[in-house]
Amino acid sequence: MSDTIEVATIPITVDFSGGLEMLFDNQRRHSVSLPAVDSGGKPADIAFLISHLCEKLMKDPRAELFVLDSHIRPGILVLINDADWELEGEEDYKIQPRDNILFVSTLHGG
Amino acid sequence: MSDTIEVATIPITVDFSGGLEMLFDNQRRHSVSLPAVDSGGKPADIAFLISHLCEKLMKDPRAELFVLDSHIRPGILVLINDADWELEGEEDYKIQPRDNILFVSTLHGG
Amino acid sequence: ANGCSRRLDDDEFERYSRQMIVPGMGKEGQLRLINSRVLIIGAGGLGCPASMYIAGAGVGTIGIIDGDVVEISNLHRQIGHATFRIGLKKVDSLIQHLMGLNHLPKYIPYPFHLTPQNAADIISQYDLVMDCTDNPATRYLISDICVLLRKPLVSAASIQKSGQLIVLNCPPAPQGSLTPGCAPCYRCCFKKPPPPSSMVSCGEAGVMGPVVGMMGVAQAGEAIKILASALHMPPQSPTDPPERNLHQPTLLIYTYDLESAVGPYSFRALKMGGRKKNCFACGENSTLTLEGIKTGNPDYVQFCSAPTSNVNL
Amino acid sequence: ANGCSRRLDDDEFERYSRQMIVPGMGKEGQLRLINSRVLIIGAGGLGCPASMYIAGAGVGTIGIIDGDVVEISNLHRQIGHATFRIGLKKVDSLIQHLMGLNHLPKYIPYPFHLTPQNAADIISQYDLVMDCTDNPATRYLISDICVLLRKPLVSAASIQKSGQLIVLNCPPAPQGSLTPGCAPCYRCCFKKPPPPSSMVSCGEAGVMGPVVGMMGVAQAGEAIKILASALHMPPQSPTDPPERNLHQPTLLIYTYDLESAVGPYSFRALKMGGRKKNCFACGENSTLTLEGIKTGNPDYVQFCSAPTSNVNL
Ligand SMILES: [Zn+2]
Ligand SMILES: [Zn+2]
Repeated sequence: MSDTIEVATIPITVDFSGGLEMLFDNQRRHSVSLPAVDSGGKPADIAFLISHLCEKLMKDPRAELFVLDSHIRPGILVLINDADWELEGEEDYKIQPRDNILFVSTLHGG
Repeated sequence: MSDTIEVATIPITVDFSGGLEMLFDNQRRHSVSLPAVDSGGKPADIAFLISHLCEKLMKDPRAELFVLDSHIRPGILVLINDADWELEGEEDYKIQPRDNILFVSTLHGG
Repeated sequence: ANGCSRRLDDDEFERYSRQMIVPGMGKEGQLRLINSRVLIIGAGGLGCPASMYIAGAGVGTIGIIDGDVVEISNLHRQIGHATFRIGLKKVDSLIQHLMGLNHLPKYIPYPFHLTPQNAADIISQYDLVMDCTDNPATRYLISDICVLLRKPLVSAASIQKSGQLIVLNCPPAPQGSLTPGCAPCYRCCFKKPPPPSSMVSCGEAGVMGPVVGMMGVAQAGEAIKILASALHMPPQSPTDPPERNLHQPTLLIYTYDLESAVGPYSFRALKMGGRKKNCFACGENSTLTLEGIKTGNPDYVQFCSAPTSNVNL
Repeated sequence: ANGCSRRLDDDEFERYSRQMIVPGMGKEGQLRLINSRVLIIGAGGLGCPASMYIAGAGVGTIGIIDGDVVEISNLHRQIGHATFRIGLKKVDSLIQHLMGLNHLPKYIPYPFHLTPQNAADIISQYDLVMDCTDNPATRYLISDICVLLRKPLVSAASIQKSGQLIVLNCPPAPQGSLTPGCAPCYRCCFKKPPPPSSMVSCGEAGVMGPVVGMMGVAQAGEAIKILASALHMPPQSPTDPPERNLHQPTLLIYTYDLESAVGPYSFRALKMGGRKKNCFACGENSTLTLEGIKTGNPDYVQFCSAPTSNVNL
């Protein structure tokens, strides 16, 4: 039983926008099978997703453009199903199957 | 049993755009409970939806701006879940719960 | 147009530097723009902003066709004209503004309307056509000629608080070809015009400036990407990205609401079908020809004025 | 601004007729525009198209602030300038163009940059502010002043192939008020700036003209609807539409792809939260004041240059 739990994954889509796609193989949309629980057995939340993306999906060595001090870096918005993550519990939001998580860099040019 | 079938409805949203909303109380989005079958007992399709909208939802007497000869008038696109209805079987498409049907008038101004 | 036929001079380098450094654009994209010829049909609410960004980006040859003259009631939305140019032909007024913005492109004015008689001769001189017109008869004519001459077409329209945009016939395929993946023409997507009584022009029904402006700028954006990335050419290698949103193009609709801010329904992307087997213009058994069009077959005016009940939208 | 304070004259009637006949606009909306004062901060890639549609629509008083001069590398996207005006202050160059388009508005040039010292005096003269700037320090400054002076803010930004747009602080509520339904400020949505090393300007990173152009035109569209429909005023009656997308505004993001046509992901509407209880500027215990800002508290430059690891996006 514990075996099947450990391999269980949650299918989600992860999008990058506003330049962040450059860190992820220049691809704006990724289908991700996220382990349902983290190494400590806790259900997958956004914090876990972020570390998973850094370890498994990021192609660019400049991780500091995405995370700083193991949190998402200032100037990046996180959207859960197109709503600001502050409406959903931020890093503690529990990922649901078929969620869409969007990371978008805030822009300042004009 | 036939009683319950006759009152069964399909919940859908119907949107109007490009000026057509003027015919429907100036409202662009409507929640519609469509009877699951037409008066002849046939499952509800787009043709049935169109006659239902004309009878029940249209506030404007100018029905000819929406239907001509009991078909949708030329110059109106019908989109089923954001795809052209020609990709879905046109008038014969069987309405599914939570479908979004959009009627949009094609524009020519510039 | 071969993008590598010459070098950029210093003036061009400086003027276009801020778009050349955008990833995916580069010197190659810039040279493709410089070597391209774009025809803008209509110098009104769509054509003004569209032509400014086309000219600014450095498209090398820019034709503009419109028979109208500038009127004061144009100026709330037709931002390439000016009060002191009221009465001038719109093409001359607009080109005067564009020359000030960027004198490097070659501007070709056509101060008259597109007709079945002159359309093929004019359109044949260009690589890409932008439909910025205001009436369905001309829209069907433009599309038919673009099918026959195999020109990509960036089409937009706007009235009151609504706008629409679609890229058609790109990359162009031979008339009648039904190879899978052929892009549709205007008739594939909009088979029949609305009854004339349900149609109104921007002059009659009005239009908000930023609505038609958004669509005009978006048209320029689509044209620039097509030319800079050669999306109108057949894919050069199997490694080309398979999905360019062209074979089943997206119809973008913009709905502007005076009563609420931009929201989830302001922009909608609608998936259209591909080329239609039975399309009158590009389909399998099409009898449409350049000679026919020139001699009045089909009759565009009649096609767009088929009698119907007397309605008024 | 009271929309009914005077009549339209014949010139105005003719010039604005095509937008006055749009349903929901009317003479009342037009008079509200004529009686409105809009400040456009930045006369570059956003400010050029934004100001053209603001001027065309007939906003009565238009202030433009920018300290830069026109350069040749601006002209691919800054379509309100011209080659023969290179070296002029951007505000003078742009107002010259706008005067030609519509001489009826009063144009007020501020040929210098917005600073913590001058911001409140300038912004206090206007009904609505458009943030068309290019750096985060000024963006936070503008928002803070708009909170304190209770001005609605239409904010946009663009770089390379991306654009963003949001309407903030509309209708404005008193600083510290936490009545349900208060609209957020810029800091509520964008709490902290990115580390300076991850930021680049359009000059350094480049931008496609139609991308920044779309955002500028969209900004004008939002400003016009706010002023014409008085969306920045508290609802006048309980019958006012409850949902104006303002209390939890939409962040519109535009993604331009050089490799494919407009598609389902070109525009995305993101739902933001309302006013934040702990917001530094508009929240419950905010200590932000006009006097403080003028005397260097907060320090915007330092806030936007907090040291971080050495990165480069
Ligand atoms: Zn066709
Ligand atoms: Zn705030």
